[in-house]
Amino acid sequence: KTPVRFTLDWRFEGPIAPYLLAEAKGYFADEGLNVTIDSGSGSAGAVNRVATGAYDVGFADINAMIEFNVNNPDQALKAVFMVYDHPPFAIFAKKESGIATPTDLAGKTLGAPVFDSPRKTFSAFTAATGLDEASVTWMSMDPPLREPMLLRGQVDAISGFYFTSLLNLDNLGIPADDLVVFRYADYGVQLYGNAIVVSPQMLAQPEVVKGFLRAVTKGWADTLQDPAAAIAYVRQRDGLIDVDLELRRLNLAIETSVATESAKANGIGAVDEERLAKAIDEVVHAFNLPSTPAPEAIFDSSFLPEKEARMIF
Amino acid sequence: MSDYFVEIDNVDLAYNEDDESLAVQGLNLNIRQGEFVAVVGPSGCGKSTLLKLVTGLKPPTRGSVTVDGKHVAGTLSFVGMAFQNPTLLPWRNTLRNIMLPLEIVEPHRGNLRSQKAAYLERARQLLRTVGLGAHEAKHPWELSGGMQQRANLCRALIHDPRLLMLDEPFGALDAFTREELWCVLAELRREKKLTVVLVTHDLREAVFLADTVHVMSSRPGRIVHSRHVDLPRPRALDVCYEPAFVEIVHELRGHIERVRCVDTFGGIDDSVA
Amino acid sequence: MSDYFVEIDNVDLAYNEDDESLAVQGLNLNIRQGEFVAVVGPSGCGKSTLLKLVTGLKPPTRGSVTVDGKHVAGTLSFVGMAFQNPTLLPWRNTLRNIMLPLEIVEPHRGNLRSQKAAYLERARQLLRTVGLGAHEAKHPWELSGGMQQRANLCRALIHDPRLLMLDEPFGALDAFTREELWCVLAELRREKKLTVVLVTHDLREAVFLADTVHVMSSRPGRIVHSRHVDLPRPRALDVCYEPAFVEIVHELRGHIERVRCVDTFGGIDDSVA
Amino acid sequence: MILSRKNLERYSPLIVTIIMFAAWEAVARLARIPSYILPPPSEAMMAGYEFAGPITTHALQTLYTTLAGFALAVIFGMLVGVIIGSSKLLYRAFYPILIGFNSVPKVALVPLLVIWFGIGTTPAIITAFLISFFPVVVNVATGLATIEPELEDVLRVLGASKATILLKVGIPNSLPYFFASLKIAITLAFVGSVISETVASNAGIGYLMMSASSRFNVPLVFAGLIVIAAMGIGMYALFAALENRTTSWAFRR
Amino acid sequence: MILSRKNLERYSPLIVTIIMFAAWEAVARLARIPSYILPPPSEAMMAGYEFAGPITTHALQTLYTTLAGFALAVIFGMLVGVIIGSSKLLYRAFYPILIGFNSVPKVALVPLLVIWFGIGTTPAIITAFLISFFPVVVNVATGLATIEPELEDVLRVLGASKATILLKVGIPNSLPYFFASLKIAITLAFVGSVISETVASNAGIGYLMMSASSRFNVPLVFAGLIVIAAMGIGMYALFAALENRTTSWAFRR
Ligand SMILES: Nc1ncnc2c1ncn2[C@@H]1O[C@H](COP(=O)(O)OP(=O)(O)OP(=O)(O)O)[C@@H](O)[C@H]1O
Ligand SMILES: Nc1ncnc2c1ncn2[C@@H]1O[C@H](COP(=O)(O)OP(=O)(O)OP(=O)(O)O)[C@@H](O)[C@H]1O
Ligand SMILES: Cc1ncc(C[n+]2csc(CCO)c2C)c(N)n1
Ligand SMILES: [Mg+2]
Ligand SMILES: [Mg+2]
Repeated sequence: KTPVRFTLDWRFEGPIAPYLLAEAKGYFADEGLNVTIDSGSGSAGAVNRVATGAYDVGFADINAMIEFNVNNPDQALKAVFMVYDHPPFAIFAKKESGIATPTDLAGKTLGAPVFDSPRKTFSAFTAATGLDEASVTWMSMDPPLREPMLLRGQVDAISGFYFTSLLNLDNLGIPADDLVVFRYADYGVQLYGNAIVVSPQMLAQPEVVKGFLRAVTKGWADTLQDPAAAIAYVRQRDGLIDVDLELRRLNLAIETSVATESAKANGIGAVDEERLAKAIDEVVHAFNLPSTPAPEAIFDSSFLPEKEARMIF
Repeated sequence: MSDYFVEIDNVDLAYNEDDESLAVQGLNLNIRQGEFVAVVGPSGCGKSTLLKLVTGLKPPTRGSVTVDGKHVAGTLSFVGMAFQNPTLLPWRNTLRNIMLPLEIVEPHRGNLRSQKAAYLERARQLLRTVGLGAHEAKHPWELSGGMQQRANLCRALIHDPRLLMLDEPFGALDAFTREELWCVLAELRREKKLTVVLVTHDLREAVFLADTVHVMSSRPGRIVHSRHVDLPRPRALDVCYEPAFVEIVHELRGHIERVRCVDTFGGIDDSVA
Repeated sequence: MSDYFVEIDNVDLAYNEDDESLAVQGLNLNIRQGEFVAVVGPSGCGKSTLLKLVTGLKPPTRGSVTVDGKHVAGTLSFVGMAFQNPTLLPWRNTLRNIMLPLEIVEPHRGNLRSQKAAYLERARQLLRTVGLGAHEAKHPWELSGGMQQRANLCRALIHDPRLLMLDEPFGALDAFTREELWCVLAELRREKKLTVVLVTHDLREAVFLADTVHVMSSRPGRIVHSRHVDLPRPRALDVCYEPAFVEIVHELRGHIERVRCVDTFGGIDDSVA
Repeated sequence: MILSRKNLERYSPLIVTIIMFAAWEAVARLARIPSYILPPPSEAMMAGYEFAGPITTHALQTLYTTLAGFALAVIFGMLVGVIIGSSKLLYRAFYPILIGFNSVPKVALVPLLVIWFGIGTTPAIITAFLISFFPVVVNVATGLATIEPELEDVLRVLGASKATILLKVGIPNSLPYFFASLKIAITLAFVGSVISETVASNAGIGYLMMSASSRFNVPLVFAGLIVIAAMGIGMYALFAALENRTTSWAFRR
Repeated sequence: MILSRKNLERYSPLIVTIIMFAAWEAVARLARIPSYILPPPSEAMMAGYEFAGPITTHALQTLYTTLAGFALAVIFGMLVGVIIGSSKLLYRAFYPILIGFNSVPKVALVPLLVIWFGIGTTPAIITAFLISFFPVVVNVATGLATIEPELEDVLRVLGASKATILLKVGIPNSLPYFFASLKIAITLAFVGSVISETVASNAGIGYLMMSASSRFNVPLVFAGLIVIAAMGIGMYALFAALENRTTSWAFRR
């Protein structure tokens, strides 16, 4: 069997159930693959792990991958399967703060880690909403700090993944009703979110990649069928998780990022060439990159399973 | 109240709590204010232990020690002591080692800052007296064995103690330096009316300097013989050649020999016991 | 090749490189194989330094030291030395301190494992000889000063050294223990034909034990007088009362006194200089 | 209940621990500190009880990586300490580099380790090693550099080699400080392995804490902290016993 | 060019540093390690040069927080060390707690500090303090507990109080180990402040490294590491000078 090392972007949580499921149910094995799945410490970190050859495949933020590719053309990675068709990027504020529209953020303080994707792509959001990017102040902090900091009023707003921060805040006692949430996708931001990315070395083994994606697609199919059952595989892997919470997280992720209109129309995993080009432009602008890569250099759809197989919603 | 300055009353001392073998046992010794006492005895009999008892460095296991009418608990503050091993502090040079007691004992401690120059001069004077005038800046390890011992002696004297405890202070010195220092010590004692306890192996030294010489038995140590030395003072070095002197030395020698003979079953050949 | 075992040829030694003042200067001393040499001199004159030069602990600043026909560079391995301060290792008990040289010097080092019992018995025997038989399990700080010194002496003897260096080995002992050990040492030396260098302040000790007594000048030290002691061997302790003996002691005493007189401008009263 | 001095001494660590926990509990409850900031220890204990199974597995993993890294640190630390402590030239040459290297937070190197060794046990062991190695070096080197020359001379005069002197005088003489450094090193080894686990691992208390904190299960995070502390104390007790046996001579009083 | 022994000794740290950098450069270039894994030092230097301005500002911030935390650690470390080292009861009572506390990675506490004190300087100072305090305690305590009773007796016989004995014998006697602990502590203080800055701060080398790494600017990350190392070495040089002045007696050889 071909060994494949697969790194996640974050801990074992609800939204990664499909991969653990695929592994546990032997979908990878059926493709002749021996996949090891490790947790990650950030979607940018996942890009790095694949780039350095420590891992063959990653579940990573495509925007971070674009940035990496421009900076390191000789080790350029490729995305081969889009998972989060809408980026889960969002800005959160408390209703009581009086912030109601994105432009109300002017003059406010926002909290997020420096490597946070929503923060790094903030200029795409400002461009779409007319907010002056220079008018906000950023405070840098570790991911688990931002929600308490918002709660305690030490920052006015935070950026983060929609389904993560929303649940975290809920967990801390602020229900969604007390929050104002600006999801980037709702304001016409064209960016994509997390994708399956592979190293150049993997690209040289198309059969392996194809097999991997077939298994992933099956995993997602099962997960969409019965999210609650899928969560059991996460629980199996990490006994510490709170099943109800992760199920909510998974459902939120599916609702807002995976089962989008375009995904339903084109099948899971695919991208729209035109939108991708726009998304790349947004990234280049947001990250102030020296060159604009071609969409083909970013996403390779030749490994995707047949469309019928991907119509799983 | 008795008229003794130091009273050791039937004292036992065990170094190890659990250990039953005593270092000294049934020790009785009285010292008058201003008296010069010498203690002699075989090696390991408890002479240094006696000094530690008097100064309060070691509390007695049984019995009581009284100094200046007060029961000794903890240490006193009017004592000058020259330990058997010259325990100079390695991070201080000779002069600063000598100055140490001045930094601790009142009233010097309080005056040290304001009268620094006077105290320094006093320390230097003392160093000169013992022949270390040129070595004040040396660290202890740069001194020869005899020089360390002399520095050690100075440290015991610098703060004008009322009670002076000397544990073989001249052991590492040549005969002449030694005799010179005998005279220095005798003079100092006369001047300041010091009470002195001197531990020594040199019987001539003991007789020359002391008013009373006590002979200790071998371990467990106790006083087995006390000899008053009634030679007139001040004594010149020539006294050592007088018949009366020689006779006392001879008498003491005999006592020690007897102590050691008993000892043949417990001392030098104690493995037999 | 000369027939001297130890040759010190016009040696100077400065302890501090930058310091011009020498500890010994123009030192010349020759010792025959099997000779018993005593070195006497005022405190701080460089006697201990002399021993360090011979054993290679200190390289001479100028001049050369030859032992057994070989130039001394680094230390030798057939030397037994009793340092002036009994530097026993605090983490070893007395017996294990005594055993130390056996763990280092060949051939004992190689045999130690296989003949452990024999070596232990030998160490215990030696301890008994000096009266420490009952104290083998004590740590150094549990020994009295004189006991430490005796242990120190044992450590210098245990490995049958060909050259024995003793730096005031009996200074802290009472007269009887001391005289007993004189006899032990003299006997041992006769038996094993040792070459011995003894530093001492006790002229009677020097004359009783040595074939030759060397008198050192005060610092910077050099040999100013050498006296052959022609008393017949073996010598009994009674010899100390013979006129010939007393006369030699007296003569040496005179030499030291003279050395120290010169010294009045650089020694005891060196502050005047 | 009146404690004898001896019993007081024996139970004092327990008493202090209990007092500390009680104070923590009181502060957390009385000041109504929300449990996502500082949970009272009772909550942490309950979280620990609830997840006792996974905690045990993770704790064993951490203990394993820590001890492996620590063992390496002791061996290499002694080696380097001996080398540096016995030559003035090498001391001068390598000390600054070592200091420089140790000022660098080892977390920054974990990603590198992951690239070379993959996620999991090896980076944790290496991080624990890297972080705990320096205190051993420093104390061993200081212990050797401050041997009294008089003690050394005792061996030199017997013709002992440098290695022998080291073995017979250097090591015993610096033993109390060697043990002191072990106490520092073991705590750092725990810190190292846990940190590495938070960055790159699927197992270990570090992973547990990270995972718990990303879900705001702060009581579980603190349960993890308490478990690490307990393991640290356990290791200390081991050394303390060893120390008592080997260096009582230095603490005679 | 032949160096005299003295010059060799003087320049040895420089030589070793240069050799190390050269080796690193050679390995990175010859093995063609991509610069996003391990950039050659030349690239790191260039990145450092390019961003010299911001690096200086951030470095000064880190230096400030580190030194503040370190100063606190030395003061409190000595205090606690003295207390623990001079009483057997307190030693037994508090040592385990201290060990437990120090086995805990301080990063885990930074979020707490940030919530209490806000983002910025204070948490960094406190973290630096917490992490570097323990080695000082351990070495001071060991130094005091291993004083030779003979030296102590010299003062006791003069009627000196416990405090005086401490001042005149305890402290000087443990000075070499106190300095050894300072060397460990300063490196840890740097680690502490940098770690705190990576968790939550808008300034300092920790922030700079975090921000550089999020932009895949690995050479700049390494430039940051080199700057920290250099600051650590600078502080060491300071102590070494101080040590030379005050404890040369212990290193006589
Ligand atoms: N390590 C050292 N560093 C510097 N000077 C030293 C050192 N050791 C000894 N000296 C000096 O060298 C001189 C000779 O010292 P040495 O120990 O040889 O004297 P000694 O004859 O043995 O005296 P004593 O009879 O007092 O033991 C002394 O003046 C001493 O100050
Ligand atoms: N700290 C200690 N712990 C245990 N035993 C000790 C200690 N100090 C001394 N002893 C024992 O107590 C006895 C008396 O010792 P002390 O030092 O008083 O003898 P001393 O008369 O001074 O002998 P010396 O003339 O050899 O100095 C000795 O047998 C010694 O072994
Ligand atoms: C770089 C980066 N790393 C981690 C997170 C936090 N995070 C929380 S949940 C989640 C995805 C889970 O499927 C991620 C990535 C982030 N926002 N950005
Ligand atoms: Mg004694
Ligand atoms: Mg000498």
